Amino acid sequence: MRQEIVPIHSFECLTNEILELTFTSDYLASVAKPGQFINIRVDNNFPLLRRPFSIFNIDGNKISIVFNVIGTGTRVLAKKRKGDTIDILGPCGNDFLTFANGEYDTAIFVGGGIGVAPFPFLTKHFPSDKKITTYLGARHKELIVTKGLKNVNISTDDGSDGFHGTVLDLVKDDFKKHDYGKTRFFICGPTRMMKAVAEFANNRNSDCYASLETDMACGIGLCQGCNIETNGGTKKYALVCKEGTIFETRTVKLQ
Amino acid sequence: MRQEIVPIHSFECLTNEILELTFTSDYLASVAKPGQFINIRVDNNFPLLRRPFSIFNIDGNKISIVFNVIGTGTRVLAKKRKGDTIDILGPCGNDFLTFANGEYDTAIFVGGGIGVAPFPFLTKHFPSDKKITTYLGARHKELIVTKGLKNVNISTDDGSDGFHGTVLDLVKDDFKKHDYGKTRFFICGPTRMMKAVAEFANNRNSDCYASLETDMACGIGLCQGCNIETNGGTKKYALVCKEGTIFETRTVKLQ
Amino acid sequence: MIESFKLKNVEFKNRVLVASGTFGYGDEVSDLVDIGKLGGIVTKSLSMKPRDGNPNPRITETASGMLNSIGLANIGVEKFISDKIPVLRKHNTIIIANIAASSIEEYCSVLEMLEPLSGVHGFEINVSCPNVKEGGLSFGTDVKLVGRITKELRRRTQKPLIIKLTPNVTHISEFARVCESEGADAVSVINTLIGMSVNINARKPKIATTTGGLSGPAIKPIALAKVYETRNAVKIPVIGIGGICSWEDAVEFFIVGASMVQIGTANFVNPSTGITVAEGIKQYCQKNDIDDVGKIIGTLQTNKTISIIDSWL
Amino acid sequence: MIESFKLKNVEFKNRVLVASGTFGYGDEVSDLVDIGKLGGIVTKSLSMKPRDGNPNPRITETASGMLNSIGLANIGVEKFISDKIPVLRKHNTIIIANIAASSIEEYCSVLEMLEPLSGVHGFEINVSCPNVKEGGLSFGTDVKLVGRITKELRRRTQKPLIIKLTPNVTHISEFARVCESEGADAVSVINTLIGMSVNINARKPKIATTTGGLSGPAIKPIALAKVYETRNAVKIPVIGIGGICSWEDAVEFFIVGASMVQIGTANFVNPSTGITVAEGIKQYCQKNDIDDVGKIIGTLQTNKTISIIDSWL
Ligand SMILES: Cc1cc2nc3c(=O)[nH]c(=O)nc-3n(C[C@H](O)[C@H](O)[C@H](O)COP(=O)(O)OP(=O)(O)OC[C@H]3O[C@@H](n4cnc5c(N)ncnc54)[C@H](O)[C@@H]3O)c2cc1C
Ligand SMILES: Cc1cc2nc3c(=O)[nH]c(=O)nc-3n(C[C@H](O)[C@H](O)[C@H](O)COP(=O)(O)OP(=O)(O)OC[C@H]3O[C@@H](n4cnc5c(N)ncnc54)[C@H](O)[C@@H]3O)c2cc1C
Ligand SMILES: Cc1cc2nc3c(=O)[nH]c(=O)nc-3n(C[C@H](O)[C@H](O)[C@H](O)COP(=O)(O)O)c2cc1C
Ligand SMILES: Cc1cc2nc3c(=O)[nH]c(=O)nc-3n(C[C@H](O)[C@H](O)[C@H](O)COP(=O)(O)O)c2cc1C
Ligand code: FES
Ligand code: FES
Repeated sequence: MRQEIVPIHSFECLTNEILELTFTSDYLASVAKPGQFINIRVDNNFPLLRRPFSIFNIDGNKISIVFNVIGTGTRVLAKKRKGDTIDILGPCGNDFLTFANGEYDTAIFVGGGIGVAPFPFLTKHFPSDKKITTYLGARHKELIVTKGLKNVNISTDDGSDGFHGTVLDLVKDDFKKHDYGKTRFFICGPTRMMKAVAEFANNRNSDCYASLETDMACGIGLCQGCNIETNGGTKKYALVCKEGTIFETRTVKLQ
Repeated sequence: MRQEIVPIHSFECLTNEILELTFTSDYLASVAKPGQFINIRVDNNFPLLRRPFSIFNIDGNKISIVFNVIGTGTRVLAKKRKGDTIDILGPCGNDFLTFANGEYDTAIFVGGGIGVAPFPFLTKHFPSDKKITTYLGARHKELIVTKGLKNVNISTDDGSDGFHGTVLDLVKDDFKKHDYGKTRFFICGPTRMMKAVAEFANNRNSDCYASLETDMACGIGLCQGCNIETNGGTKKYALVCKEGTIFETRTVKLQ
Repeated sequence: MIESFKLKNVEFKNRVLVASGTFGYGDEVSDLVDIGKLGGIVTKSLSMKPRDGNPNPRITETASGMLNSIGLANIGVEKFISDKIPVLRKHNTIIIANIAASSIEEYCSVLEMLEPLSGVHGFEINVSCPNVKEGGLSFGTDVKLVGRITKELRRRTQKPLIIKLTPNVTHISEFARVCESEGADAVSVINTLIGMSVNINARKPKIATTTGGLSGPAIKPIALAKVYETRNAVKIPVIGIGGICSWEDAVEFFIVGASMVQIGTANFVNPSTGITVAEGIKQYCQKNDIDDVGKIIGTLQTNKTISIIDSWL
Repeated sequence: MIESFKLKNVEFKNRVLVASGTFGYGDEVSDLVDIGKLGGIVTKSLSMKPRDGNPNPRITETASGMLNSIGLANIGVEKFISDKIPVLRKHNTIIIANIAASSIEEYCSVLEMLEPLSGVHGFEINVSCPNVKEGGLSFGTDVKLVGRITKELRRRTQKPLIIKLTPNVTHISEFARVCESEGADAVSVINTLIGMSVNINARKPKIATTTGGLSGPAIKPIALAKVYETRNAVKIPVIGIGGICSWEDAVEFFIVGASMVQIGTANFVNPSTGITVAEGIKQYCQKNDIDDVGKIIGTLQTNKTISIIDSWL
């Protein structure tokens, strides 16, 4: 893990609402794993705290993240230009690949909204002996990003793209039509969506690995601010930034 | 006086250190007078308070200011681009032209560092029956801006441009060589320089009008934070933002 | 949609006022701000005699805040009556005269001069002033003195009497309680926090008086906690003040229990903040089918399963 | 150039420590930060039994600051001794154990367990904890209890004893005085300020415990004023804490009278802040021909012509 000041290589609009920001870092490119995140200081003074972003892709020494503008930090980030620098700290958190091996046929990726972020990088490095099916859900079509994904099924709340409904409805619908064999779920998105999808997966006796999101002050285990209640472990709480962000959903209380 | 969100029309580097920012405002262009200032909210959140800048020039509906990066606010301002908007409040303060008429032959303009800012606009509108001689002093040559000025004499602390020494030394030197007849001084710059020049002027029985600088929270008379001690008026203090920024130097305590 | 709020016999058209010392006497910015849209104006603190105020520098910026030590520079109550009240009368809004003093007698005298005037609708008492008899210690940190001030002023006015509390105390609720029991109609929470800032090159304080009052967004979390503590201690209305810049900020104060809010430092940045806040609150209520802003007040849902003893920081 | 500072029998290689609760036990970031360059590490508060801490959410950002209510989640003193001290010993820096407790007896027992260990060089006592016997009121707001805690702990340790004061009181200097007279070697000023923040959509507090502790640049002006007040009241060293992000911030604290400083929230943003601050101070001194950082301490030049009675805000 390192703190680095890195130059922005490019900015691209993936949709009208989603931006892909690419920067250069030899170090990060050489060590980061799918599912890990980086913590960005978007500006010198304001906001105070870093903002966590999943690694969306790594290509050579180019690392990219995707985001949409929802508040102060992402607004500042969206104003950066090619050639500006950003202050990053990472890679943080555990990675999806640790949970990729095992006895199952199809890996089911479910991304809700900007929760799609870790999946392209994961797709790229996923064990090639597994099939992958991807489900994306979002409020509307401008929040749908399919770049770098395989076998994508789309749902939107307003029906502007793909299936009209929630991503869980889409999954259920699709599972009726196809036989994916033994499955394992890898999910990321709003907690409510993850809770619902995890229940579905666990009910089918599939393991479900979720990348969780909480407010974070440090992202590296210093502040103990990112706790989540565990399900009957030895400790009452786990730290999302350090012990996660990826947890098997039966081990934590999603709420 | 109005608060407006205005578009940035252009950015120009006048020297390696001094930027000219031009924006568009029909209203301001129609009412602002030389010596007045505008108060800029450089960003939505940080820094909290507006930053005051003298009007450097008005051309049609284009208004410009000049500045160098010295801290948080000017750093943010320097990152703006053509097409971005800024939030301005103005025009604020009194104007130099109120003090331009009278019985004297030559108007002596003295600008210290970025204190040159109000003089181009003042030069443009100065009563044509007066002669103008301008003196600029700065630490080094990258802080010297002559755009829009008349009969300019330059001094720098390090000798990198013009006379090697303070601007007061330059004035004294030049006054020995020329006869400017009856003079009136119009000055702007660091307080210490203004104090010295004002003494010189007042000793010659010249009126001296100085545009003062203090920290300001509001710039419009609400906070009472910008006080300066007066010289035996009915009130102990005057508000620089509202009763000034321009004062005859005998009426206030420069320190 | 009901925006108004009634305090004693005075009706405020909405719940957003501008705070003392941050809006002059309402006549500085009448070209910038449509003052008739404000719930009310709290005047700069008025003392018996005019006050020049403190030497410069009087203000300095801090992270998301500012320090000030204006020294209650004001024109004095007589000049206020002769020069400002005629102007203030023209504004279609409520005028609350804020009073500062260095003795209980002075508080009483200033209030007595203003009480008969119809241009003054109520009083806010700034108790963050040095008590000359006690060598300059602030009235506002002595619960007995705050009680006595309230009692003496209450006897002298039929108009709304609001005591403005200082946050620089251990338990602000004790102060609110004594104000309530001595007959105050409301308390304003909070005045500025004591702070300082240093010019490291000169090794001098950045404001002439060494310490000053901290205000602005930086103090909003503290102000919210103080309003919440006060609201849980008294039944009289609490007026929330501290770092409010937007309608969202104001709604936070309403939710924790403020009945009205005041805008201070934000006026320096956007003089029309009071109006945009009032309009934002109205729109928020309309969108959420809330027919009276009052229905938001004190609606905070706390986690009842956490006891005080468990809630270590 | 002398950077070091001696407190009782312990020599800190420089005057910059990392604050309790913001640097774990020093083992989280040893790959990111060269810990040997820090003046010292103050550990997360330790209690007798391990503590799970509070439910989530525990933190939220505010303007130039943050609120936290971690609930003193910690591994307990026994596990600290068995698991952490061996690791901490390897760092070439001073280790100050911070102790939290809900009774005076618990403070004493934790300290007694740590006193014999050479891996612990001194103690900082967190008195911002709820006193279970008094229904959860904080020890830190009761001057008698702070005195008793100091007295009891002083009898039990030969090592530096630092009491960490809460700013949530009217006169912090009263607390510093009692610490001094009961034998404390230093006081740390300040812990967090009580604050809150509201999610207006859910109408819920943004942290589970409703109120939490405010820290970060927002509180720096308040912390400076508290350090200044404390320094003028006692002769024992004051350790300045609150919003320090840069060496310039640290120098402000030195000038108002802090003998050492601690870095808290800034560690979350830049884990190596402590080191950049220490290096910045060194360079500042070298540039200005100051041969001992100690020569900056308490050098504030105030405006003596302004009396307290005149210094109204
Ligand atoms: C491990 C991790 C990985 C992440 N990866 C990504 C990513 O790849 N791309 C991306 O766009 N975002 C990602 N996020 C979320 C991202 O960090 C937040 O969107 C960002 O911090 C918001 O910052 P802001 O300053 O713009 O918003 P703020 O100003 O902090 O918040 C603005 C508003 O949005 C609300 N808000 C804040 N965060 C969220 C949230 N997560 N969901 C819903 N509402 C919220 C706030 O309550 C507030 O009302 C990730 C978060 C975590 C913890
Ligand atoms: C009426 C008026 C008109 C002005 N016109 C102009 C103008 O046309 N062009 C221009 O560039 N500036 C002008 N200024 C000064 C300008 O407002 C300040 O430079 C600006 O506020 C600095 O903001 P900042 O956030 O970049 O610096 P800050 O972060 O606020 O300060 C950075 C550092 O610089 C120091 N500093 C701040 N202000 C000054 C100062 N004025 N002189 C010396 N040191 C200072 C601070 O103490 C601090 O150490 C004017 C000021 C006034 C009052
Ligand atoms: C420059 C300035 C002057 C002030 N003057 C007064 C005053 O005269 N009387 C008073 O009761 N409060 C005064 N205050 C305090 C404000 O009314 C308000 O309580 C405080 O600033 C907190 O609110 P804010 O964070 O919105 O500014 C003043 C505040 C500032 C910033
Ligand atoms: C997340 C967090 C946890 C903290 N935990 C402790 C603690 O366990 N014990 C303690 O004495 N102080 C604790 N503090 C207070 C800090 O040590 C420090 O006094 C305070 O944050 C002010 O400094 P800062 O503004 O630099 O953060 C904590 C602060 C934060 C932000
Ligand atoms: S975010 Fe600080 S410990 Fe996880
Ligand atoms: S800057 Fe506020 S009154 Fe002058």
